[in-house]
Amino acid sequence: MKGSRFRKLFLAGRDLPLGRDASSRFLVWIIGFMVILGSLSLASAMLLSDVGQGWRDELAGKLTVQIMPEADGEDAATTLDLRVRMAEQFLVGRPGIARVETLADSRIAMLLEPWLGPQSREDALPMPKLIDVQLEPGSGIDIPDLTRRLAELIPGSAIDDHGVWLTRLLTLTGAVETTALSILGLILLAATATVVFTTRAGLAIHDKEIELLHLVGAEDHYIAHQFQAHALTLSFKGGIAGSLVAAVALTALGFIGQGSAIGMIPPITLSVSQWLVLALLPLATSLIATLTARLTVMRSLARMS
Amino acid sequence: MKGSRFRKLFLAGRDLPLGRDASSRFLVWIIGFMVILGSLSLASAMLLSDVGQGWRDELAGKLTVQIMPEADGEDAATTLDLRVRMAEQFLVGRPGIARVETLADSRIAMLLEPWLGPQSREDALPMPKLIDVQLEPGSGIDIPDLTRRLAELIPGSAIDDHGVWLTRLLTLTGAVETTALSILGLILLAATATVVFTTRAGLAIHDKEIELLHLVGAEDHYIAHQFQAHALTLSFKGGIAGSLVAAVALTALGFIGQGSAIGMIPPITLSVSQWLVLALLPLATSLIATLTARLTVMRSLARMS
Amino acid sequence: MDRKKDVVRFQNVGMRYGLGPEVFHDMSFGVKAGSFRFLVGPSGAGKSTLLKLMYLAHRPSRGLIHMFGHDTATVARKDMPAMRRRIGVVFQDFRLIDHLSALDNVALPLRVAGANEEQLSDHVAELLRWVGLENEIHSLPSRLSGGQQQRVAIARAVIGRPDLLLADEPTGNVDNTIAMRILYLLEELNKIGTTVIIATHNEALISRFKFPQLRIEDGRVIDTGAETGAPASRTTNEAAGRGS
Amino acid sequence: MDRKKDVVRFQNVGMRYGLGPEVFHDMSFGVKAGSFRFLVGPSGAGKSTLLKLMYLAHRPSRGLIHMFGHDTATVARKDMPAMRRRIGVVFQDFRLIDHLSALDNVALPLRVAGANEEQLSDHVAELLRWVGLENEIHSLPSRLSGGQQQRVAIARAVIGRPDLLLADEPTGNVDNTIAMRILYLLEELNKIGTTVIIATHNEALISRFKFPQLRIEDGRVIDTGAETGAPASRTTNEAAGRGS
Ligand SMILES: Nc1ncnc2c1ncn2[C@@H]1O[C@H](COP(=O)(O)OP(=O)(O)OP(=O)(O)O)[C@@H](O)[C@H]1O
Ligand SMILES: Nc1ncnc2c1ncn2[C@@H]1O[C@H](COP(=O)(O)OP(=O)(O)OP(=O)(O)O)[C@@H](O)[C@H]1O
Ligand SMILES: [Mg+2]
Ligand SMILES: [Mg+2]
Repeated sequence: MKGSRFRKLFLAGRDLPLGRDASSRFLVWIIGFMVILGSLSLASAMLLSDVGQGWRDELAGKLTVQIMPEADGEDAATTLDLRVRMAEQFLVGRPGIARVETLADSRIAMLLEPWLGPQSREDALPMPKLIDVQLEPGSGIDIPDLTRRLAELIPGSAIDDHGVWLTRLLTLTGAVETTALSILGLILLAATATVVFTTRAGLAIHDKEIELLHLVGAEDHYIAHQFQAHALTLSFKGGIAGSLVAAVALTALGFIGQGSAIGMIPPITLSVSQWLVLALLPLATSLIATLTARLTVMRSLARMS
Repeated sequence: MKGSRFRKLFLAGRDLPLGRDASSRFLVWIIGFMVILGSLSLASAMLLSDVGQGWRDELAGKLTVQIMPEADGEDAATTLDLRVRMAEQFLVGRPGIARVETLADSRIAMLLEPWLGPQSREDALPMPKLIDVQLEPGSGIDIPDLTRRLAELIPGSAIDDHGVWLTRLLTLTGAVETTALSILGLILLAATATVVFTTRAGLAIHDKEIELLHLVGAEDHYIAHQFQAHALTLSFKGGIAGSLVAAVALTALGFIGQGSAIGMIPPITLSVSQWLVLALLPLATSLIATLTARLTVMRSLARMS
Repeated sequence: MDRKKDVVRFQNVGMRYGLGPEVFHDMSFGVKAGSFRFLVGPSGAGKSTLLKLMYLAHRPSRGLIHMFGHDTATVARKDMPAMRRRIGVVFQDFRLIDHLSALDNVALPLRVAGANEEQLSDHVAELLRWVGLENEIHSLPSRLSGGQQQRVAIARAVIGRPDLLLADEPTGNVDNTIAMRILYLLEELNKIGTTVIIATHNEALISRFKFPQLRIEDGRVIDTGAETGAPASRTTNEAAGRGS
Repeated sequence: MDRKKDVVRFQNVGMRYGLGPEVFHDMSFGVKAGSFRFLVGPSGAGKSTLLKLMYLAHRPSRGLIHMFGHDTATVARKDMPAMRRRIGVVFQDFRLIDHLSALDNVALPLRVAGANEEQLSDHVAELLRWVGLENEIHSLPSRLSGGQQQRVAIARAVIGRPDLLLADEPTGNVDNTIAMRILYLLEELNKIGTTVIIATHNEALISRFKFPQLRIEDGRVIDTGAETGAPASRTTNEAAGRGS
């Protein structure tokens, strides 16, 4: 008997025609839309964080030593080579430096292509030499000091740690990332407000039925349960739909990103754990919706006397 | 009589208690929220476009010629100065070049500070010389060629047109800009859908009153007018509120941006015309809402027979 | 309007809801302009359904209905409102608009027709006094007793001086004194030209006012006023009443 | 339940809606368990209001109301549902739930009380047959005639065999034959222990079933059954009826 009662409470209970309210379909749509926006925001934040991390990894553990050719003439190349060897000797084995590698001329020509154009390759123009220096992680090496010492030893040398551009980029990605996360927060807030309002709308639309249920002896939780189950169903539907659309969009963007020449920006692909975080979004939304609906109804009913 | 009738139609007409539906307050909120998001998206897009344009302006019309010190010794400085003068002579008056200016050493030290640290200023370390070259707008100058010729003439010289980094940045800002505009489009779509659904909800909630109005001889436009006026009022309220919140947020961001050390990113300030574009958003939203409501009601009523 | 014409004319009308059984079939009768009829029959016989067909809320499943001489099947959608404004209806369940005061509810048919706001409210208030609601002019329906609501519904039906008045059980919630008063009001209206049809179970009323009856029996209608040529006034109606 | 006890007891009860005038004042009376009363009075006298106080939809402006021996002012909110389940109500405006079938509407009080679903539907269907709705068991209220809806409302009120049955104009939309039948049903219910109070305007009914009356006059109530010690059966009621 008791068991049957609970079955009744949690399975049946469709005395209020909530499903027929136009606001029902609406809630599905709006939750879906919010989950799409939220997923995209969250994915953007995660991707930008990756991009920033990628650039930081790519550049922060690395220095480029540039050695300029000194003069025209027959022995220019020899002098340059000599100075490169001196620089290598100076760098190799220094505390904090993991690996030192002089780039082949062809590689250098390739790197300089954006500045000098393809013709420079076959040209008489003496090219600078570039030495890639891999730092030990967390070495905390004093780059200005290193630069000074190297320049004293080998005139015409310079060190580029890409600091300014990296700062610029990281500031930018950081700002966009923060914005994306704020938008996500705003969206969750708006979703909660939406559920509060549609629940209140439901209470208002069905005020007569609710009064009747009270008059025939229904308890508050009997009524609240119907709203709560309804909010759960709708927000779950909307959330899943929104998530799927977002997933499709992200996957498509990933493909487009790979195909196009955006090269400079790392591929728009999410890791498994990032996909899992995204999958949590509709679940969290449903949970919030259900709890919000229950709280809203119980509070409103208590106020009705 | 006819005049009075029209007054009735467009001023009075509150037979349907639309204002009491919970969905009313809800529509205000949701439209407000959408206009906030939309304004932020639009502002982001416009600001990013400015940022990109700023960087392009700042860098695209400009070259930096770098001349490395050649050797240690007493006359190093003299040689360097000589080479700088040679470079100036080479550059000045060339077609496409508007202005050539050798930077003062103090300025160079400042620019190099991020790489070399503050100590370098007083140091014995010979610093490279930097020549700022202002190009004539749209000169279409052949930079790789210029670089090669200059390097032939003056060994140890290099030209930096910031191309790679600029491309990287512009690709990024462009992508974020496109995203922001897509979000704006999505939001306008969602706003339309919201109005369709709340209008349908209103029609469903008040089906009995609407049937009654028909039975006492009301015409469709008498009914449609009430929904339409209602949608206009609500969306206008929501739109204005959302716009104000967005404006406050943007102004605040502008102040924070100026105060903080984000220096590299141009100040977050909108021009008058950009503010006007933002001000159009709530108006456009209200217009869309009103038309959508009217269309939805007229279509639904026609289907009712 | 041609007074000789039938205001309502049914020809072989059949009616069913959806796929349900026929509520009635092959119903043929006419109601002349200026007549007064009681519509009687047991609960569920189809009295409300018959009235719904007359006030154009439903279309018949088959047969022809002429209202004011127009075939309802061929009236364009845009001409419906004008035709409906010639018909006043007291619904069995009142159908008052909850958030409008008694006054605004009664004024609705005038507003919808674009009436002059200034003249309107005096007129409405006077009618409400007539049905004994002088103290409830600004009350919302939810603040009114059942009988008071029913009187508001009646006032709304007659305010526009309709050519045809249809009333569905208009005295179910009032005591006999008020019921009589309402009937006298409708009789007045009938005298100045309105055709009146009242569906009712109230036997006290039927026996006091001996108007001819439209009687629904087994899905057919019998008009006890038909043989005498549809008399409009009570004196002749009494003869018709005896005739039935 | 103690049969000697008053099911309903009003002591100096006054009632006004909001800031409006008092509908009634200083009302004092009791209704013994097992009695049957007609509640009469002109339209707007306060019959529905009195019933609302009894079914706990309103609180009195002043005075004490005891239901089943409990002071309603001190009943905790959480104990209200249990008390309401002991009361069956036929509302003047029916209050059926539009999207539930006749069967589900009638079953509602049982469902809300957590009744066993298997036993429920047979029981409900049987009762619907009793009120003549065997063909409308699965119809929605909107598909029912006025009289049919009223009978569904009555069935819903009695399905839970309440200790107290309150009916507000339960025969306003049915013909006399059905009205009699409903009254016999309520009389049966009364015989097996339910206290019944019926607000009505139907004079035919009142004169046929000579139950004692609670009569509202000028905001006070007169109990024509009080002097004889509230007889519950019709035979003694007839004496009371003569007494009034
Ligand atoms: N909307 C509807 N859909 C389906 N069936 C309906 C609908 N309205 C009425 N009916 C059925 O049609 C029949 C006639 O109903 P109607 O309301 O016309 O009866 P009535 O004569 O007015 O009865 P009452 O005196 O009880 O008001 C009934 O059997 C009812 O169940
Ligand atoms: N919710 C309310 N708010 C304000 N006044 C009300 C409310 N309900 C009823 N009244 C007023 O209280 C008085 C009594 O109403 P009530 O419904 O009790 O009368 P009644 O005896 O049931 O009449 P009827 O026979 O017409 O149903 C009426 O004057 C009515 O206007
Ligand atoms: Mg009917
Ligand atoms: Mg009443």
